[in-house]
Amino acid sequence: MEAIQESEYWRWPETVWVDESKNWKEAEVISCGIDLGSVSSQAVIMLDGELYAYSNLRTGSSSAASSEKALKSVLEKIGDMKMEDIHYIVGTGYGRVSIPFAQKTITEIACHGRGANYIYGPSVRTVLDMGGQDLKAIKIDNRGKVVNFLMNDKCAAGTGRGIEVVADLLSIPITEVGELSLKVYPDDEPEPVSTTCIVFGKSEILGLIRKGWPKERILAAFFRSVATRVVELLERVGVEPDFAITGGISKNPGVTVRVQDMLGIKALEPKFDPQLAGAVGAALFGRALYLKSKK
Amino acid sequence: MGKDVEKLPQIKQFREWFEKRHDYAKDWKKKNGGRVVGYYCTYCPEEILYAAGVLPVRILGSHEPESITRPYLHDMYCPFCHDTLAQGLQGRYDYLDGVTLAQSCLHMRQAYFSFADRVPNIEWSYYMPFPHGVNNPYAGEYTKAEFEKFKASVEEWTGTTITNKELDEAIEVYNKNRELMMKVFELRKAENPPITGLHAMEMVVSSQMVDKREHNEVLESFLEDLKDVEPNRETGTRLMLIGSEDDDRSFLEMIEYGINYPATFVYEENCTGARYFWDLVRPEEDRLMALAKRYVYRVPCPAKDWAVGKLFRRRFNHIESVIKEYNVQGAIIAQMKFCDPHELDIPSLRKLFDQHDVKHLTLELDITQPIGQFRTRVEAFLEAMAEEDLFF
Amino acid sequence: MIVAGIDVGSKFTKVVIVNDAKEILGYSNIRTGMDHHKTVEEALNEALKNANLKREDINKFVATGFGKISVPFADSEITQVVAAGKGAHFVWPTVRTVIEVGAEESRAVKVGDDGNIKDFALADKCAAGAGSFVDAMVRYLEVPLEEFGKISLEAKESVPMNAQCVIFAESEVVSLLHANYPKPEISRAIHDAIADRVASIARRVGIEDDVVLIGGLANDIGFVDSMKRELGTEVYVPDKIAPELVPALGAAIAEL
Amino acid sequence: MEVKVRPLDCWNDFKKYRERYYKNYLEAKDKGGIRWAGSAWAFDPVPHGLGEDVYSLTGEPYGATCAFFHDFSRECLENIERQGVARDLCGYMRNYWGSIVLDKYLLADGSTVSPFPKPDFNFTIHICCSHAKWYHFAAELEGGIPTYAVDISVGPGYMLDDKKIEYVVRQLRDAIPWMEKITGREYDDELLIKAVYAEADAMSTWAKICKLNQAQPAPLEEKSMFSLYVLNLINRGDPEVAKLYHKLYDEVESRVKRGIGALTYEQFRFLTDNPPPWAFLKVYRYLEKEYGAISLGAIYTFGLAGGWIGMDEKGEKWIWEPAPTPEEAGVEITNREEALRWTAEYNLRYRASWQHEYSHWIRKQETYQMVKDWKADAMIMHLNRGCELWNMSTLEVRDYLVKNGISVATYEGNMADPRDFDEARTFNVIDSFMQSLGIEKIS
Ligand SMILES: Nc1ncnc2c1ncn2[C@@H]1O[C@H](COP(=O)(O)OP(=O)(O)O)[C@@H](O)[C@H]1O
Ligand SMILES: Nc1ncnc2c1ncn2[C@@H]1O[C@H](COP(=O)(O)OP(=O)(O)O)[C@@H](O)[C@H]1O
Ligand code: SF4
Ligand code: SF4
Ligand code: SF4
Repeated sequence: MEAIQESEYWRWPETVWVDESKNWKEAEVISCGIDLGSVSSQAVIMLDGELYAYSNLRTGSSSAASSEKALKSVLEKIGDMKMEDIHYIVGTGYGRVSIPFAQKTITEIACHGRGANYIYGPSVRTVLDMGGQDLKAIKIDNRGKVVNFLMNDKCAAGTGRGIEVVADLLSIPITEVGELSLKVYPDDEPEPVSTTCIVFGKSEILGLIRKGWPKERILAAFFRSVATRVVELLERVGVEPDFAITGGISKNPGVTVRVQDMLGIKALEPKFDPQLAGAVGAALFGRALYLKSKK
Repeated sequence: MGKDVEKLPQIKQFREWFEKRHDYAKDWKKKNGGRVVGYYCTYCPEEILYAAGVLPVRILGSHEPESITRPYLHDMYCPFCHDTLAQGLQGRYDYLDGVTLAQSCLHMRQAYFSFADRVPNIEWSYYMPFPHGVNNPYAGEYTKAEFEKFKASVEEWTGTTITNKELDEAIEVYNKNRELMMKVFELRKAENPPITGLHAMEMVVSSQMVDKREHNEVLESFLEDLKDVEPNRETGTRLMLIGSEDDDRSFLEMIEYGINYPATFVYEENCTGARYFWDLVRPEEDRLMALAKRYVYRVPCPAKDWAVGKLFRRRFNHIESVIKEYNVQGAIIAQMKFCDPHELDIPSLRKLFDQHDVKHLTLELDITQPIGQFRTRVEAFLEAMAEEDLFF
Repeated sequence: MIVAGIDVGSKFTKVVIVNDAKEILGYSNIRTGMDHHKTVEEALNEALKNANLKREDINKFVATGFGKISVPFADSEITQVVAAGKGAHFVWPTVRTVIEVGAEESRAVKVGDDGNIKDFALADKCAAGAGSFVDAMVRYLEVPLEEFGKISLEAKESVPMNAQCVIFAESEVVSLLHANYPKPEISRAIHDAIADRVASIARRVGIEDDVVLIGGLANDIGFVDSMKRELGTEVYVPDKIAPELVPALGAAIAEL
Repeated sequence: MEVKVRPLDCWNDFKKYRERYYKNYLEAKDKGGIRWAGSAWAFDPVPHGLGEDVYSLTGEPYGATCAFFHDFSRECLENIERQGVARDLCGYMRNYWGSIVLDKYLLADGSTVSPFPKPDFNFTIHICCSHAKWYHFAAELEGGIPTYAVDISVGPGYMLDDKKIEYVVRQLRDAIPWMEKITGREYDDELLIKAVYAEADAMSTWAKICKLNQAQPAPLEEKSMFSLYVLNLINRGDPEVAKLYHKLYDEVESRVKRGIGALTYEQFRFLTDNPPPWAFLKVYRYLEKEYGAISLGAIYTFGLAGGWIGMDEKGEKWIWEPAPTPEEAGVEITNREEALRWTAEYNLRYRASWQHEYSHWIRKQETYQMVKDWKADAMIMHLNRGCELWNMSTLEVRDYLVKNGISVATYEGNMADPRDFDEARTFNVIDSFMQSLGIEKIS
């Protein structure tokens, strides 16, 4: 029997970007943050605490290689910067301990807090980070320092991976599932899938497919239950405005719209890709660490 | 030059007992020709067994993944119970002659019954009703009556008569053990405690595995040697561990030795820590009544700690005093997945910590620990209490 | 009489056509699409082509599998449990314990000498372990599916995984990767974890020889190896027919 | 075999009683009455001594009612989980707390009112790991309601002795002045005695009704029993409840005599064990309609509301015979002491559902004997994540039954958390089970 070719609906687009208007050679401190997540890896270069360039790639099977690839792609995009030109590199994310060239590692919780403060401004108090396998509700002060946080632990449901599984199951690209689910929102929203467990939920979704439900309704039911879980976590730390969302799922309106409506709070608009928050925070810490070492 | 605690022979001894618990019990049997009884739950009146020349050993898990318990124990029962039963089913406890349980949570009961039925060679098994209402004035008498029956059953099984003298001796040995361990704990109040939580855990768990007389000897010299110990690690954040059974070395090791930020446990308020040995037997003419009172009025397990008449939890008072005396800065609530008794206290416990300005982190334990996930949480937890200088 | 057994699985739809003499005339196996009716038609046509038959030649259609209601023309329906039991007993008459591991589900069926079902157990939730877990892992490890089983046999040690939940198991795999464990070791860890969960279902009905493994994952030699170790007994995979076709075959012969 | 069927005449009486019960609790204060809350297992006759206008709210039936109206239940569960309450805790308890936090009270018809009526006191027992702590936490949520829990963990009935009974009686004795103090009322021993008689009457009569279901065809199916057994869980100290059970007994007895069954076509008789998934009673309907399969009852419906002899003195065999009432036992209750002692002993000894958590051996015998006595073809077990007590030993029992030649199917679910139930999977289990036993669909 020949192998069956599978489309990969879970794949989301990779990007590498540089701010052409800036000249890195004029910068006093060049810092770099690398966020090696379970699903994605980002490398961010900052010049004196301002975003200059980044890469956002999928994490491969080797963490060292993935972090190198992330850094290499951003340096290539810049063109003439070398690794030695960077003053300080901070690693964060799930694979932070295996980034060979990081001078220090800091948890993604601290980095997302700090990053959100940069991306959304000092008024942010509550950060929701929705990533590949973790869901975090983080409370920060006006400097972006973590005051309190909670992470999902009982269940991996409602995470990026869970959404990828469902995208695959329904054969819809991950970048479209959110929008599609909003077709029936809010007036024709079906009951949430009864369980938040992705393993169990999967069989429920299969059941809905079999019953002939249209995809948008299935997605709506699924995202509704994801949103419920997210809100539960948020309310447990206590949501205080201003409220911001970071991480990959922030690009998924199927979740973000529902979460905001359920909370009755609007999330702040990001200045740029919130999936970068962790790496941005790491780079900012890198700058601080560099300056501290100079003192 | 002070001594390095890691190099103390007593630390090595505790660790060896901890790791080779089954070998110890088998050797003990060979040497003494006596019987070994496994017990579930810290409410078992070990003194009665000990007085009859029996070696009581605590039944604990091994923290290896398994699936052999699934035909007998439902998935929603706590991982500790699955783990202990798995040990039995895999033959690791085949040397036990008996097994007993002082009535405790439902999970443990089910594990106990399956263990007693399915582990070969067990000739004596005893389920001892024990009050859940330990905050109730009549619990002592009821317990005493149950201890009498327990004693009679042990006597019948071993063919001995347990005299008051033997009981007194057993009580003395056990009290001594408690006293010595409390003294060790006392030292942890210091600004730089001489031992870590890992050491403490190995000390307390090993005391549940070996003959207390032997353990006492080691404890005595340990206390002597500890005087000269010079702490050579940064104490960092002073942590308290709260929870049920937790004897997973990798977990404590990760927190105390494996994180970017220094931290040390100064107290373990759990079933394999202080809750096991805290509080002494106060001698009185009626020996069994004296024992009953110790077990009933010791710091209670959450399964038994609830209101009678007015609202209070005795355990919470104890936790409050630990916070003050040990200068606790952070608490790690390490709770077994599906453990109802503990889960039922957690929302109120969190409030208690907030009131005392103690930061807290809740982790859910399983048979084996997802150390990577835990590390991130613990690191972020400690990070939030430190790193002020990165924000300017 | 010619009977077609149609097994609409969550990932693959299989058709097996047999005659009175219980000979297999043809079969097919295609990916289950979103439109189940269409998938069924396609699978059936392919099997007919394979058997060199026309639709009119089929006297009876028997549906099974999670999507069995999507076969509107079926003359009868049987459950996956019975299909697995009957099919396995036919291809392996000395079987007593049938373990089926498909893409999303696993089940264990105990059969008597006569092939009758004596007991069965289905995977409970929070204990899921099946083919799609492998599919996801293959993606992380960046090795082809066929390779994935083979490399598992090269592992020198077993790394235990705390594998209650598939998603968390995934993140454990990711951390193993990040800790630079070699792929054979990780592959074996994954196979052991699935085997552990599947075995826990099988143990509910009691393991009795012969144990026969069917369903798509039975193609994975790494998994078969792990199952043998986990159960401590020989585990057979049918040789007459691809293991994932056994339930469709069981459905067909159930009506003969 | 086709049989005659007809609806139960006294069905409406039970329904009305239940509706009134929830209303009475709500409106108690308007009439100057007293409200208390606690487990369905609490010693219900004791608060009866405070007067005739004392109204209770028992938590488990209330939790089940919430679960039955699953939208409300979902709201409760989500709200309480946001407070940091773990999702695997007792399902009834989470619904109950959720209802407090939402400040909404559910009535028997599914309508809700605000605010949630707070009790004057909580009075409960402790047997599983949750009961006392349930009300302890509820009291905290409600801002400090006085709470009293009676520890009943004295072991199985056949091993009772005076010391154990005395332990429970002493706690009950103390409860009375405690209640007097809180309510400012004087306690009336006559009312207590009346309630104690009523309790034994109601529980023993329910057991007699259950026994009638041994008949073929069975006069009752379990789904209707759910509405009948519940009166013993909400207010068994009320003599009216016993009266209703006598009426029901007469009707069921006459059905048996006339060969009237609950199903038109009784092809398959089975038993269940745990509380059902209340939001999905369609499991039972499916079995009836598709397979002519009738659930004759469960150690749950029988054992929770009934007084039974239970384990024999040696602890070897379970006896499914109704427990004696004071009259049958030739006992006369004349004062507080005798009344407390009777109710303590009756419950500890004869309440079937208080026996099997002390050993899976007891539960194995209990279940096995039930299959035999009620002539059941099989067991369908609910692996109920909602209640750790009722789920205790289930898998050991399954193992035992299968080894003894009884067919068993299991499905996963939760009595009171609709999110833990997978419909498709459950129906698949049922179909597989029936097919493996060779039971054809009717239709
Ligand atoms: N363009 C996109 N549109 C929708 N979802 C996306 C997109 N990019 C990423 N995601 C979601 O974000 C998840 C990854 O989040 P991320 O924060 O990068 O994870 P981690 O940091 O844990 O690796 C993916 O699993 C996917 O669900
Ligand atoms: N050669 C192979 N090696 C490893 N796994 C395989 C192989 N072939 C199929 N599988 C696994 O089998 C699963 C499909 O099994 P199948 O029984 O056809 O599923 P279902 O009937 O549930 O749709 C896939 O998820 C895949 O992981
Ligand atoms: S962890 Fe909890 S549920 Fe488990 S045995 Fe201990 S008290 Fe019981
Ligand atoms: S198996 Fe399901 S319920 Fe269990 S942790 Fe995983 S996603 Fe959650
Ligand atoms: S867990 Fe079960 S026995 Fe315990 S309070 Fe809940 S319903 Fe009652």
